[in-house]
Parts: sequence; structure tokens; C-alpha cells
Amino acid sequence: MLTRASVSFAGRRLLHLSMCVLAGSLVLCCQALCQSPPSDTPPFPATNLVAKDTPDDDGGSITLSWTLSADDSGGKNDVIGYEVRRSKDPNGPFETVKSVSKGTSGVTDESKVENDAGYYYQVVTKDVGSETPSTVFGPIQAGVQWFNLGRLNTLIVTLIYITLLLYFIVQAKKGAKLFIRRIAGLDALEEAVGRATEMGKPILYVPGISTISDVATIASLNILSGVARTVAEYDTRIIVPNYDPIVMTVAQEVVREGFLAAGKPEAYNEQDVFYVTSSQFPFVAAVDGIMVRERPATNLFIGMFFAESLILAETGASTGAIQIAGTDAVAQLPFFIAACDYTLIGEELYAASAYLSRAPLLLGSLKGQDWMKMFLIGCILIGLITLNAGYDGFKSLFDIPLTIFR
Amino acid sequence: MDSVPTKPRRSLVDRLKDIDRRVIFVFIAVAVIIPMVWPIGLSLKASPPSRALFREVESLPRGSVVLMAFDYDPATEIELGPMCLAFLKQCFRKGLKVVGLALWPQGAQLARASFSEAAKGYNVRYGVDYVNLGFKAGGIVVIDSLGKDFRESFPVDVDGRPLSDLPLMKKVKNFADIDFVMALSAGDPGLPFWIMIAQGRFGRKVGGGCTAVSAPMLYPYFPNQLVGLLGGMKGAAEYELLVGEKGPATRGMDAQSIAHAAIVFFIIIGNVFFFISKRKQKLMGARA
Amino acid sequence: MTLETFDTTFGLWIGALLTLCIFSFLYKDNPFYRFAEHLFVGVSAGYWLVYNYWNIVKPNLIDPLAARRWQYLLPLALGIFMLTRLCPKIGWLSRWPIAFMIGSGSGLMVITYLQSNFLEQIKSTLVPLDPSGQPWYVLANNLILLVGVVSGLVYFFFSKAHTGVTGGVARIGIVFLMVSFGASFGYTVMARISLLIGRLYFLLHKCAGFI
Amino acid sequence: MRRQVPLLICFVAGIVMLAQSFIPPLTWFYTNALAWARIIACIALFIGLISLVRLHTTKIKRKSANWQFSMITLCALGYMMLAGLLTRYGFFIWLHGKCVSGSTGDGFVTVLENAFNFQDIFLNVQIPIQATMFSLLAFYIASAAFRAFRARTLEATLLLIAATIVMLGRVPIGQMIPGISEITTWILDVPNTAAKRGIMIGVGLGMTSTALKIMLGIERTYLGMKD
Repeated sequence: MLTRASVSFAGRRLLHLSMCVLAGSLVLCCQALCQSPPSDTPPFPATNLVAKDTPDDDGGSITLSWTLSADDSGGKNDVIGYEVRRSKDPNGPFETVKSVSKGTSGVTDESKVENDAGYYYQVVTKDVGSETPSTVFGPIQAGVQWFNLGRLNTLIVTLIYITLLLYFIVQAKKGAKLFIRRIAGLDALEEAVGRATEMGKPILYVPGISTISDVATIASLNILSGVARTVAEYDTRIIVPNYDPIVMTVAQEVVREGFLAAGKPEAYNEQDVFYVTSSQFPFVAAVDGIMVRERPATNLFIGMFFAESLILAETGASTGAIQIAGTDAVAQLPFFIAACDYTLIGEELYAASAYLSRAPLLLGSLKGQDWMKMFLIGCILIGLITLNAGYDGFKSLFDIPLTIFR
Repeated sequence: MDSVPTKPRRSLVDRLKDIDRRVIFVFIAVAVIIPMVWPIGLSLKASPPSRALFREVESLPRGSVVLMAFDYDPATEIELGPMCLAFLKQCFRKGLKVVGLALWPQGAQLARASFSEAAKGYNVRYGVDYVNLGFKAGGIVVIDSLGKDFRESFPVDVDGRPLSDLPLMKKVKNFADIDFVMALSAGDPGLPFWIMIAQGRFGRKVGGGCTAVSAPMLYPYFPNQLVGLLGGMKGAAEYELLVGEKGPATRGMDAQSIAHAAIVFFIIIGNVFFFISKRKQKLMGARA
Repeated sequence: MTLETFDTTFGLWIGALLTLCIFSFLYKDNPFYRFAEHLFVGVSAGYWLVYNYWNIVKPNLIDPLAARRWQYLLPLALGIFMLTRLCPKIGWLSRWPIAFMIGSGSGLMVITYLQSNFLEQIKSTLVPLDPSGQPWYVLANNLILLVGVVSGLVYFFFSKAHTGVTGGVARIGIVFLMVSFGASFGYTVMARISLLIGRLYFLLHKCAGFI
Repeated sequence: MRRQVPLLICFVAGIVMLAQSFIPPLTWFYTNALAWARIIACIALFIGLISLVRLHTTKIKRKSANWQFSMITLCALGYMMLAGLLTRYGFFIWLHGKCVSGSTGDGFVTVLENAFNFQDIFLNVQIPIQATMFSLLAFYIASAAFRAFRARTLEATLLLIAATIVMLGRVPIGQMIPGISEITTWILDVPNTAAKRGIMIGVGLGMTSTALKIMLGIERTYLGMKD
């Protein structure tokens, strides 16, 4: 039973306790008042944290996503960012692998992620003075995918294209008759060479300002090979200034081969196919100089060009040369069209090799290209019909990366 | 005696139809140079982002401190330099204090040139009314450090003077002492970082200037995160109009206009003479 | 005058003189332009060599080899093969690195261009043509876009003569191409004039102190 | 060896490059092949250098037209290479160390250092010439417009009209014409986009077809051999 003494003791303790609480809260209040506003309550945590192996890669990466904290772009709106923490043990310790600014709700962790090791993740929401961790997600493993499903559509298109090309190439080999439409710029090539011969002036051939890895450069060198042969037959001089040393070596070989094919190997002068410099404007300055000093009767600008296209073509026009240009650089086409006599537009550049050589194999591939265009127009029509019927599944087949398997 | 075969005399029309291109070159050069030397100030209406920036700066009380970032290089100076001049003149006229710094290496020298040019005609002194803290590498990290203390990233100014020797820097410790941030940026690091840190984290008001190329990417920040934005030479010309200074951008825009008009004029001339000579040929053909 | 300001003023003057040398080409070829041109070619070729050595060859080849990362012997070997061009007898070896560059470049282009110039272009051409729920001009624009893309493609048909229906459609394609070329031309004028303004500003303001 | 090996290398490199797009564990080839190609290209610059020097020395030897200018090119080239090497090797720091600070020798080294300042040459020679060459486009775009934009045919007329409208629609003076900004935007967004897309698809097909033919060895002109 309780004695008076014990009661009074209990009462005193209670009083003591309540005073302590009061004092404590007073101190807290003071602290809160003295500290810079706003009063620092921890932010709401990020929720729905999900981590998964990054799809379609060769491992070493995990993708995370979460729902923003209620205080990010809403609530008190004082979140400054998130820290993504990782551990191999669900109980920690967690190490920070990435920090992102507010408003970010996903991240890819690629910092020394081992394949097939179980990881636990946590996202910590931070404001100026405090932080709140989310629940832990895991374990999750990074792994290697042996096939990139996101590019399945690219693979299918590639295979269709290869099949079409090979089919028509085989047909051409068997001797099927293949038609090719007129390309004015290419018809003019021989005339242009002839004109230079008549005038006793050289021909200038600029194979673009790109590297050998650029397919446009190779397309240009294909044309150069035909031009070199004609030039040799006509006994005309050809000047080929180069922007890239490797392109130069190939161009030398191609031109020499052309002279050889025309039966005039001795007429080939290696110093006419030379290197200038690998920067854009010095190259143009030098080629401009050649145009006004050597006065070539014909200028051919074929390959990849950039802003310098118009400087070349206008200087050439001022010397009265016949000019034929060809490029797949969409942005430069208007300038060549304006300043040159003929221009090979985009795909015509790539058709030139077949057009000039009339080699059946090459003509076959042109037919394959046309069928691919038909296929594309078909895709567009089907897509439009399905899309306007309210079904957008067909359109999503063309997503890059393809997401229907995710 | 047979007459010596002469070159058929070309009529005036034919000659005008194929004017020597050097005549066109001269006209283009003149069309650009004249408005640059004597600006006209062709009708230009300030767009909302430029006007908003102007009004915001006008509303700052005398003595407020503006932080200005020179995040560009000589290649983009023709677009961003004029904005900088117009803005600085507005600041000096209003009695605002300006602290300049650069996240791009060449920005520090451009800042020096801009300050000395803008200061002409105003009673402003280095160290009191404006300072140039120079360049610091690090991009976003540098901006972040300004939140704590300017001295962390910029212990000395561009000429190596300690900040404690500069009266203006005595009252500027960190972002809390900055009233407005103006970031002139030509790319990365640049305006997006200033928005992210200065506006996002420290709640400062941020305005900006950028190249014409990057303007479409930055416009969406206006008006929520960006108080105002000047895009390219056009934005700069608009600001000069607002500030009332016919500066380099107004000259530039005038030159643009006149040059475009000159080209269109030549196209028209070419076509007129082309048609006249075509009709003449037809007539002559009919007679023959 | 301190050395530094002397340097910058001197540099400015050199820059201004060279600028005038290049502009003189607009009148006609002359020794001043020839001087600037030859200087420019020499300086840029030298700069490019030095720059590439320090920024690519050294960090990406010499340093790794010095750290005994032997897989870098392969590019070194290919590079040396490339140099065999200089001695005609074994010059054919240079075809190996060239074949490697062309082959890998081609393989890469196939995927890149089928994705960006085929799949993505189909996708962006798939636009709603449903008349309900959108203003007429959106519909009209979408239709024009479609006609433009298809007729443009027909223009690039090579295995069919441009006569009859094909010819008609191809002609529409040409119309679109010409409008587009005109528009791109007009659009670029502003950027080009800006370059000239920049240059003249440099001459008139920075060098001559005009304006 | 001379014919078959390059074709084989080309085929294998192409196929592996194709495959790496679909098979993630092969992506190492992508990164490495690009790096190797860059290294090969840099080493090949030496061939370019030889070609350049040969061309200009021949001109000087033969005293062909403008041979004096070839000497400028060669001097500039040699100077840049020397300056690039000296600066980077810390040659001047070493030289400074050899001289007592403040002595005339030290001042001489400073002058030398300034004279061989690689970056300065780049800034004061290369940059202004480059910018000026680029700005020539302002003149050329005008002369090209004058010459090409004649209403000869329907196509030429369309080219001319589209160009004129867009040209005016972009500057204050043209924007005084009511509606021109809207038409400009429309031309750029609708017909322009459509035509560009047509060209791009064609380019994509032509380029990939050529690339495939190169890989398969059907197109082999680049090796200097034709069938």
C-alpha cells in the first residue's frame, strides 16, 4: 500500500519531471527561435523506391527510380536534393554512390557495381539541415544481357534491308536487266572533263573534308576513280587537295589506278594528289588559292562538306569553272544548289558509283534501296491507318530503344 | 574593207543583269558598316523576357549588390558583350554595386574590359562600386561554394588583391548578401547551373543572357526560375533600347536588317533585269 | 607600356592586318592574301600536329604503353603499318589499317543511320490525321508533311523512270526540296551576316577605336 | 595477302561493329575501335606532313609560280612544331632555372619565351584568319543569292520566294511586314521539315547500302582495285 511519504515522493518526482520537460521545451523553443528560420523539421521521405538491373547492357549498372518527397515541388518545398546510398548488407552501413538535385526521380548507378552481387539501396531526401532516409530496397543484382532487346527493331530492319540488297544483287548477277533513271549531275561529268581538255586546263577534285571512316568520303572516292580514268583518257591534269592524310593515300591509289586502267600510268603525277591541312578554313583558303591561280576549268566538290561549301563554290563560280557538287550534308545542299551547275542531292551521291560503272552488282543494290523505300512508305501508311483507328501499338514499334519488352 | 569583228556591245540591261560580284560585296560591306557607325535603332519591340529583366533591375534599391557571371569567351563576345555593357550601365546609373566573376577562363579578361568600358561616364570606383573576382575552375562546385563564403573560391580578386582590401567585399559574405544574380552564359558551365544553385537552393533572383542558339533551350525557365532572359544579339539590342543606349547590339541588329534588305534588293534587281532582257530577246527573236 | 599590354596591342594589330589580308581576296587574288593563306596553312598544320600529339597520341598511346598495357600495341602496329605508305615496297601494308577504319566505320554507320534516318523518321512522320479534336490547320500541316515526305522519297527512286505518275509525284517532291533549300538559305543569311558584323566590330572598335 | 587480308579485316571489323549494337558484352569493341581509329589517324598525320613538305620544297626547288610563299608555309610549320615542343617540355622553365633571376639572361629567356608562345600564335594568327575566312560567307551568300535566285523555272521561283520570305522574316526591318514571321515559321516547320526528312531517309538508305557493300567487299574501289 502507498504511504503518504511515498505519495509525496511520487508527487515531487512528477513535479520535477514536468519542470524538466518544461525547461527542456523552453530551451528547444529558444534554440528554434535563435536558429535561422524555417524551423527545421526533416523532409518527408522519397517513396516507392525501385531498383532494377539496367536493361540491355553488359552489366555493371543498376537503375533506380522513386517518387519525389512530398516536400519536393510541394509541401514545404525545401528539399535540396537526394543522395542514393548502397550497401551489400540490408542493415548497412550504406555508402553514398550518387547525389542528385531536387526534382530528380531516377538515377543509374554505375559506380563499381559488381555483376551478380546483391545490393541494397536507400534514397535519402535532404533539406538544408536534415535528411530522411527512404525504406531499403533489395537485394538487387546487376547482370549481363546477351541481347539488346531495345534494338530488336533495328536488327529486324537491318536484316530486311540486307536480304533485299542481297536478293537484287543475286538477281543482277543472274543477268536480270536493271533500269536506272537519269542523274543529270553525273551525265555532266564527262562533258565537264571534256571541256577542261578543250581549254587545256586542269580539273579540281575536292573529296570533302571528312575522314575515311565517313561513308560519304568513300562514295566520293568511288566517283573519283571514274573521273580519274576519264581524265587519263583525255590527257587532262587532275588536282586533288586533301584534308585528311589517310583519304589522301587512298585518293592517290585510286587516281593512279584510274590512270593505269586508261593505259597511261606514266601520266600520273603523285604530287597532284596532296595533303593541305586538317583544319577547315586553312584548307579552304588554300583551295581558293588553287582555284584563282591554276584556274581549273572544272571543279568537283564531292563528299562531306560543312560551312565552307559556299566559300569554295562561290570562288569557283567567279573563275568561270563548270562546277558539280555532291554531298549528303543536308545543311550545305542549298548553297551548292545556288552556286554550282549541278548538284548530287543526298542519295544521288551514293547512287553515283552504280550509275558510272553500271556494274550489275551495284545496280542491284540500287533496286534494293528502292524496295526499302517502298517498305518504308508502306510502314508509314499502315502506321497512319492504325494510329488514326486509335491504336498506337504499331507506332511504338519504331521507338528507340524499343520498350515493349520492358 | 571588212570591219574588225568586235565583241558585240552588251546593253546596259545585260550588264546590270550580271553585275560584277565585287559591286555586291561593296554594297554588303557598306550596308553593314554604315549602321554600325551611325546606328538607326530600327523599330524593335522589347520582348517580355527582356522587359521583365529590365523592370526587375530598375526596382532594386540603391546600393543593392548584383552578382554578375561572365561565362563566355571571345567567340561569343559579339552576342554577349553588348548585353553585358547595357546591363552594367543600367547598374551604374542606378547606383547598384556589381561583383563580377567568371566560370570560363577567358571570361575574367572580358569582364575587365567590359567594366572599364561601362564605367566611362559614371562616377564609379573599383573596389567600392564594382569588383572583378576573376576566373575559377570548377563550374557548379564554385557556385555552390558562394553559398557559404565567397572567400572559399575567390580569396583574392583578379589582380591578386585580398578581398578584405576591397570595401565592397566587406559587406558581401555569401549569397545572402547578393540581391540579384545576372549570368551571361555561352554554354556549359553556365545559366542552368546558376538557376539550379543560386535560385533553386539559395532562393536568389536570377536573370540571364545567352546566345541565340541556346535561347530556345533556356526560355522555358522564364518566368518561374528566371526573372528575365536576353537571347542573342536581338535580346541585347532590346536591352539597349530599354536602357536607352544605342550600343553595339543595336548597331548589329541595324546592320543585320540593312544587309538583309540589301540582299533582297539585289535579288529583285537581278530578276527585273532578267525579265527585261528575256523580253528583249523574245522581241528580237520575233523580228528575226 | 608593359610587356603584357604591348603583347596584346601587338597581337591585335597582327590580327587586324591578317584580317585585311584575307578581305583583300574579295577584290582579287594578291600577294597579301597569298601571304596570309600560306601562313595560315603552315600555322594550322603545325598546330594540328602538335595538338594531336599532346592530346591524343601521348595520353592514348604512349602513356598506356609506358604503363605496360600491351593491348595498345595493336593500334601502334596499325599506325606503323599506315606509315609503310612512305616506302613503296611494303606500302600495301597500309591497306590493313585503312580496311580496319573503313570496316568499323561502315558497321557503325549502318546501325546509326538505320536508327536515326529510318526508324526515327518513320516514327515522326506518324502523325494524327483525325479531323476531330484538332484545329483544321494542324490537320492541314500534318497532311502537307506527309505528302512532302512521300513525294520526296519518290524523287529518290532510281530504278524507275520519272514519267507518268512517278514523274508527277517526283515533281511534287522537287517542289518541296526547292522550298526547303530556299528556306535554309534564307535562314542561314542572318548567321553569316553576324560573322561579318563580328569581324568588322573587331576592326572598327577593338583595333581602330571607332564606334 | 595484298588483296584478301584487307577485305577480310574490313569484313570482320564491320561485322563485329554491327554485332556490338545488339550484343552488349561486345561494346568494348566500339570504344576501342574508335580510340584506335583516332590513334591511327594521328599517326597518319605524319604522312600528311611529309606530303606537305614535299609539295612545297618541290615548288621552291623548281622556282614554280609563287614559290616564295611556299617558304612562308614551311617556316610557319617548322616554327609551330618547335614552339609546341619547347613549351610543352618545360624547356623555358629549365632555361629560366639556368639563369640568375633578374640578370639580362633571364630577360632574354622571357623574350624568347614570348616569341615562342604557341598559344599566342594560335590566338593572334590562326583565330583572326579563321574568323575572317568564315565571315567571307556574308559576301558570298549575297553574291550567290543574286546570281542563283532568278525566276527562270517554277522550281527556281519557289527557291527564290522561300529564301526571300525567310530572309526578311528574321530581322526587324522585315518583321514590319505583317504576317511574315508566321509565314517564316510555317515554311521552316512544315515544307522544310518534310523535304529534309525525305532527303535524310534517302541519305540513310544510300549510306547504309554503300556501307554494307563495303563490308561485303562488293564496293572495293577504296583499295585501288576494281573488278
